[in-house]
Amino acid sequence: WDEPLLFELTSPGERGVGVPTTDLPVPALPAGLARESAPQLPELSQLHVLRHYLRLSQENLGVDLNIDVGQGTCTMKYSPKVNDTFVVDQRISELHPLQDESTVQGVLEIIYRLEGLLKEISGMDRVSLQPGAGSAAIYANVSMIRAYHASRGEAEQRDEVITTMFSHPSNAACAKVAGYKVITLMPDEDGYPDIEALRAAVGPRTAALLITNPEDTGIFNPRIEEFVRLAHEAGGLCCYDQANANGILGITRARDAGFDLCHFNLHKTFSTPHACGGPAAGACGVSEALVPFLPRPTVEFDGSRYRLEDDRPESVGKIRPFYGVVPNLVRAYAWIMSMGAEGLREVAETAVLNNNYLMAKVLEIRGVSAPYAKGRRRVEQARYSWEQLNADTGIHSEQIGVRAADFGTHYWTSHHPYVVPEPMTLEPTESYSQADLDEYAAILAEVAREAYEEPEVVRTAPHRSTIHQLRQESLDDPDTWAVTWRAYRRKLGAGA
Amino acid sequence: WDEPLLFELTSPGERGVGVPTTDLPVPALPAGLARESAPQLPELSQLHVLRHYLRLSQENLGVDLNIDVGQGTCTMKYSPKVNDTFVVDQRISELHPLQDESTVQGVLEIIYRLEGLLKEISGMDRVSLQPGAGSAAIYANVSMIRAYHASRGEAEQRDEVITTMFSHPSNAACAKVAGYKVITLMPDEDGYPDIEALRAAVGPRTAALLITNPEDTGIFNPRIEEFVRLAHEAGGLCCYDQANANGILGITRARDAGFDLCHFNLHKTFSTPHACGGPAAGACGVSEALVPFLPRPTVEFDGSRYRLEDDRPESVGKIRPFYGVVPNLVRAYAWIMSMGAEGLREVAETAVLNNNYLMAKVLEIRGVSAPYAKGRRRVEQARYSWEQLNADTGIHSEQIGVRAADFGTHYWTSHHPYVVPEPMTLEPTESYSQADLDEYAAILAEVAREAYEEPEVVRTAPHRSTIHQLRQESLDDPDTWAVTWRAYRRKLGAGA
Amino acid sequence: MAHPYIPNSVPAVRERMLKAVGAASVEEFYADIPESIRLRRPLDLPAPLRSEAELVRHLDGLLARNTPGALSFLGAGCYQHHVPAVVDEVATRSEFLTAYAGEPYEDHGRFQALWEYQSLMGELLELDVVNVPTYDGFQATGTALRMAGRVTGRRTLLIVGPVDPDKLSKIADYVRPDHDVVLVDAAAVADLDLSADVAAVYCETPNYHGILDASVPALAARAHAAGALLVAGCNPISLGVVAPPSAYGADIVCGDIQPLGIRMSFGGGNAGFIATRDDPRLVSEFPSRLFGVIPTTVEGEYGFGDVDYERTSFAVREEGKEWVGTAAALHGIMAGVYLALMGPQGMREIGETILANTAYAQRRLAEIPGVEAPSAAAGQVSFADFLVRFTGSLTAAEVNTRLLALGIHGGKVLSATDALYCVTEIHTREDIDRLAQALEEITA
Amino acid sequence: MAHPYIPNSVPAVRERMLKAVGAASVEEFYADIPESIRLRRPLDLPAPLRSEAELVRHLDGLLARNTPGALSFLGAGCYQHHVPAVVDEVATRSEFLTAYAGEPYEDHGRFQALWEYQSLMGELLELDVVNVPTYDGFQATGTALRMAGRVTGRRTLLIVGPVDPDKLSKIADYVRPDHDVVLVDAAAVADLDLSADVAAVYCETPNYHGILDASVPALAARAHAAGALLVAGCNPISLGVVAPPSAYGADIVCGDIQPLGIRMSFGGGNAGFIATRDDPRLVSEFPSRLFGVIPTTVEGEYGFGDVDYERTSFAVREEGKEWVGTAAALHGIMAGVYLALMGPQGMREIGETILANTAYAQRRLAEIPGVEAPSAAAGQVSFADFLVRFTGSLTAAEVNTRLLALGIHGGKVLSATDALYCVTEIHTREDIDRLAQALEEITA
Repeated sequence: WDEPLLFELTSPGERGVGVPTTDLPVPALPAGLARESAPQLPELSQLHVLRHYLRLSQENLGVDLNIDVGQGTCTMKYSPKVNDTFVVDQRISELHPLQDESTVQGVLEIIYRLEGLLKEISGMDRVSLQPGAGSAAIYANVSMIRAYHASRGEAEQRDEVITTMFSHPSNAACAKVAGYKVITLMPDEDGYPDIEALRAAVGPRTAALLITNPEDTGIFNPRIEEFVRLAHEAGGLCCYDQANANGILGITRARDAGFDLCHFNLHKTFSTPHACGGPAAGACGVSEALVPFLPRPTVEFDGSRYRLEDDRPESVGKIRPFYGVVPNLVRAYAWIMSMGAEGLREVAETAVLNNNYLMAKVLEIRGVSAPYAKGRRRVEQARYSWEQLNADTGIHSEQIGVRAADFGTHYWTSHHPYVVPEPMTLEPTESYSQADLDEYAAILAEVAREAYEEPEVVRTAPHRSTIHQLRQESLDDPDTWAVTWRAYRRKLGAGA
Repeated sequence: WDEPLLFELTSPGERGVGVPTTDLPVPALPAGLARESAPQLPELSQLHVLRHYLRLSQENLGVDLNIDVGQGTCTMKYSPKVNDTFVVDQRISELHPLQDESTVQGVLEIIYRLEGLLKEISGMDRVSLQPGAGSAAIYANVSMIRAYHASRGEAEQRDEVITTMFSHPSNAACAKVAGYKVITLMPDEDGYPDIEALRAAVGPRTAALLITNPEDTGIFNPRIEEFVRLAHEAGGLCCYDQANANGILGITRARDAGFDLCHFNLHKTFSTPHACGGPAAGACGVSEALVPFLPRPTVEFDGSRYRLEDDRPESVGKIRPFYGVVPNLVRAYAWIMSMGAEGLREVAETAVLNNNYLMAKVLEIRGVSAPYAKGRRRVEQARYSWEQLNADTGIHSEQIGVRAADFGTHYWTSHHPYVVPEPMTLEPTESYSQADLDEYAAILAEVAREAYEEPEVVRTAPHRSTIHQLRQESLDDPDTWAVTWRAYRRKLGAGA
Repeated sequence: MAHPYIPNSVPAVRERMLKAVGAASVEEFYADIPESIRLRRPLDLPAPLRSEAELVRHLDGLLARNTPGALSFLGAGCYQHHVPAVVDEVATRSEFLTAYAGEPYEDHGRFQALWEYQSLMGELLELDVVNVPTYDGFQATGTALRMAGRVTGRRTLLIVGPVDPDKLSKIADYVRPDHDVVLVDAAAVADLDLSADVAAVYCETPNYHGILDASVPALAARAHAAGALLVAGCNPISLGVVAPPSAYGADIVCGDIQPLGIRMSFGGGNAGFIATRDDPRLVSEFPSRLFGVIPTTVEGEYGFGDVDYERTSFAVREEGKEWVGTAAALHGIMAGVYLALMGPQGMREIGETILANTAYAQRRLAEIPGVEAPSAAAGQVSFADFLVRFTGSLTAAEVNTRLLALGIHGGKVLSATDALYCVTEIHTREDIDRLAQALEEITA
Repeated sequence: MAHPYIPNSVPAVRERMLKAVGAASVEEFYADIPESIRLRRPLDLPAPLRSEAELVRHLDGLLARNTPGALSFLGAGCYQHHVPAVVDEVATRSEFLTAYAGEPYEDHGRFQALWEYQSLMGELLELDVVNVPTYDGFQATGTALRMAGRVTGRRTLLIVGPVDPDKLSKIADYVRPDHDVVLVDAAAVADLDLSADVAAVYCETPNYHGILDASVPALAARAHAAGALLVAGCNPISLGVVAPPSAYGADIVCGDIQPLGIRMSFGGGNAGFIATRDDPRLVSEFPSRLFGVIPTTVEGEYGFGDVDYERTSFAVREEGKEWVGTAAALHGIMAGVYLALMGPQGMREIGETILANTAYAQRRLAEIPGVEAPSAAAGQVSFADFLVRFTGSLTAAEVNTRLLALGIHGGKVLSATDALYCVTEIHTREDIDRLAQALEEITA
């Protein structure tokens, strides 16, 4: 398909769904609050709306359709279909969050039990499931850090947060939003966070260390205890971004390394679907000292009834409406229950095995390397570099990725800035088979071969995608960018 | 995708789903009844099974994806998604048919109400919803005809059934299975069933007239009352195949033309999805005289409770297990309820308008004609002929159809034998828009142009399908046909 | 106001289209329908539920009067098994759900999925030929018997009981013009003189009462010696542990695939299979479509098409074998997904669990005074279904009424004393114990 | 035994792969993890539910302790509307549900669907710039206010109440380092001297109490005169009949799209929108992704990409605007499907029905002795949410308890006397009458 835009399919007078109408009188609206002309929404019959979106869906991939190992750091794993059935069930989907607690004991129990599972998995003392996603959980943790220091009268003094370059940018960005200055540690020559830089950075102004481990390079920081100790000695808190927890489930825990706070992305490690970019779900784990600051409400259990506790005077308050992205909490709960301790460890070990297997395959390809920590293993992902290939052929990593789309798959480079030149980040997780990994490596090998032997094929890709090469320039120019059809009509449309 | 065969994806040791196991002792099986070696089913993880079938689904079309007007006689209409939601509901899907009637009053009420709706739509006195599909309903009607004549002691005497060439082949075939000789009336030169042939055929051996109207050519037999009268005068029953009822809903009814029996295909006229070829659902309507012979059980209502009545001594008995394809009965009920009398008439009128509009467009294309009843309108479908194009170019109708697949659509020729040479049968129903019909006609026009100007393109099609031209020969040769992977391995597989 | 399901119901569009075809009104298209049979009044139907919200509310009100989910021991031809979510996911894909027959190119996916279903069933049955599903197991049995009749040219069909009386009703109606049906007990077959007019001996494993009858394997030799075919019914979900009928010489195997991942749906989940050896004499008697794999013009590519199409009524009308039409293709695809998920290990495990549960249930119930498990008592092994006999003061139907009050569906009542109970892999030991405790209370 | 979700858990495969990478065991891959932080015991978790059937049964047991479907008058930020089945169909497509960020080529469909969502919201809001959804309306409001702060460089945020206290809590936490929040009544704004430090005036239409406040349209002029921006919240489902805030001069419009076809899911159905004019000064302050349509090398073809990517934390870490991450994209696609289905006619009808129902409910309840509808009494028009005051002996909470016993969820309790009730298009006149009759009984 090359499906047109919805707005081009309009047929005046058609409609997609009937709506209850009423004989009751419609009150007149106050002056200035009555809409004067109907919104220019398209008009289509139901089948035509459906067909449009079904065709668009076929112009998309996803974990279920392709060998989705190329979105490193994203932990693209299988989201079991059975877990979806629980959340489309009316006993979840049709619950109002303000219903009397007696009518929602089941969902409260699921939240409570999930907290319990994540407490054990992280070793922390309490876990809040309110944040809407990973970055929201990072923000919630930073907000708790701020409240903690404020409760000790150190809010003014501690105005710096330390993070590392290979931690997710949201660690830096959330700290900034919360009012902190951000100090970013660069990797040392082995790719580990530079401990000397940390020593130089910590001090009485340190509010917290925000750190991912293993980092987005797939490298585990073996001096993590010392990092935590240094931050603690300076009076700072330590907050563990566990976005990359998939390879270490049951192997090591936030508590074991001394962290005060941590967060998980339930849509990564705990299998809830990525949904084109959310809804996701985040979980914040904290040690006893931070419990008073957790977002409100918490779910409590008195041995017979579950209830929501909103009376939390020191709480940072609400992070989002109501109690979190409940459907994803249910899915994550079901997933963990289908795994158990042994299963989680099997997940971790298989993900790590898959990653190291894929790495061995990839490193056989001409022009690619895995910078840092030469000869050492990675945990569940690896950041590669096409620097050599680029030097040899002039082809960039992004171009390799675009050409991979012609083979029905794709990959992601890395966050900016590109510390690793011409980056590519792969994370095979436990969901893909050996044959999948072989096939994926073979695709990369073929594109690399093309880059050396028929570079024009790569340079002019894609050739078998829905669309052809984009003219990106217009996206940064206010005169031509078009975020909506309205804007497009105005700026670029030939009376469309 | 060009998805491999499931059997080629096997990876020994993998499995797709966990099964409850037990500590209870497993009894030993009698000699000869224990399986000796495990079935050679493929072994795949859950994601890999899912991916396989999702990719296969993307290699398929359907009403929702393409402009599905080319499967004439099949009434490819939109099956509303909301109606699917009722049948995946556990309150339908998880009902056992032998549950106490007190626990299934809702579904019994739906069946009872649907019978009521179809009684009014057909004008008949009772309707059985047990048959699994249209042909099963034809067979049930023939069986009732046989029982009727047997009850009057005329079973031996009346051993002939009369049908027409443009009625569905199942009318002839079911009559044959029920033990009847089949007399098939050919069309007269205008394409109407030949009334003189009928006069010659009816007589004391006539058990019934089985007739479709409008026939598969889209032509309505205007002498239908006379046909019915002639059959009745000979002591035969008249049975109306209403597979093509979509264009005449609320316009004319089986009862109005004097029929004794009729049947509907709920998956055609009443919108239940075609499901790659079933499950479907059939409905048999009968006049008072035939009621005793209806399949058992019937659903009865005493003003407060619905119940199943199995005590029907003259019944032909069971046509299928239990009470019919209940999910499709629920869908059909919901569809009729969303339409009402006015809506059904709008369906009929729009389907007929769409058909005549499309016919006008198609007849503008070089090489195509609509044989019979020149200059007259069709009801909801039309059978065309590419005879002229074939004479001009040597291209057959089947080849045009294959080439149409390259444009994301398709069509069906006609049942055998091809009375209309180089046939093509189109039925746009009410579901498609004017723009859809224009696009479909444009595709046919383009392929016809190619047939005249670049015939090789058509002759070597498909070019953009999942697969390339088939080598059909092997399908009729017992040495090469392969209905299963087992057979393929044995006959053709290189040790696969 | 345009209807959401009818794009061209927009009045302006209708006018435009009428004009394009030169018609003053849609009445012109109905010119061939005589006035005498025109319905000149609106149909007398309930007012439409024009909004989806109202429709949902109406149906919800009706569905609320159904009660699924109670602990149930009903089987008898419709089985409660766990349906993996992936089966539903595939079955509800628009591309499969809303497609129809199609052609091998644009609907390649459906052809492949159905051919794979045939192949998976072929492995399970150890037979090379399996049809695209027919409506249900009743139809499959009727057709299998008619096939045997056509192959042998004989009239008598020997049905080895017990057989579901509803199935027998269907068979009797279906074969009436050409065959005489004789019902005999398995035990009686040994004594029977199989005359030269016997077309087929039909048996089931497990049979209607759930019994895996030890005398069945010997039937093939007796049938074949008399020139008859052995037509065997079986429950495909048993075949991970139970021998497929081909192993003891069955010529035609048939049954219903509802247990393989298809929901009960108040009896709407059936689909019938028929399987044979790859013998042209048998293959040419199938009425159903048989998809075959074939090469394409591109090396290594597979395509699919109809095997021996000239058999069918599509090809030669009443000269074909019985008839073929829309039947239950999607249920075939679903059973295929189910078997692909289960694999050999899953099929073995589910078979063992059901065997174990069936044995345990009989043992447990037979401990209750006034309750007997006659098959088990006779040393017979049952699969899923099993007979329960109530020798106390309550009839089997009365027992059911009291069980229902305790939230339990008892088995299908067969007589005043007997009922057919059923357990599958979804029953836990605790479920069976709960039944037993309830029966203890009731019959005490 | 291999786990169905972990293909390479097959022991033979693991061995093969270990061998291929030259590792003796997976322990080698963990060489960098010091022994001191290794967890040398199994996690203490419940035994796994290894079969899907057991998992389903376990979850079913938990879900059985939830009771949806009672007649409910709860709103207050989470709304019960009819969700068309097509929305669910699209939302559950594997291709959308299991994809992530992707790239514009192989995930073209997702980019287009989200751009179309932006466009549909743009039409509804009459604004040219709409973001890819953020988590929820609370976040959208917090960000909209911070955007105003960055544009104006000012500190004070003037919040015109009533505002949901939970939302206020979120705002307070979110803007704390950079802004002071001042809460005022709509009525009080007229008297207020808008100082030079006001970054934004924030108002809602309808507001927390459901009121369409007649004084709101005048706020823009007042804010602009003081050099502040007007940030306006709205309920997008009202916009078929209610004027979009852009019509009265709002600079930034924000809110939650849950009402547009997303199920309540115990409060899990949120997603936030932020919209502005196409003014680079505003556009450059968005933290969210903004997809733009662009040409490709093929004439007439559309592609999509990120507008002004350098704004984001993805591009420049803490130098970006706030942050961007996984948020609620699928809810955006769902809202897009909803708006495409509804069209202008559907949005007008639903707006009218809700307005009419809200008015009727207030009229009807106010007839009951001891029950008042203070907004209606004050001549104010409400949309969906409306205030109810109980002046009799029972508190609003006590009324709720008694309603629950009658199978009705009363409104959100605001105080001893006041509660916030809600009706939408799914409520029939009979539903409202049933509530009224129940309240008559209870308060009698």
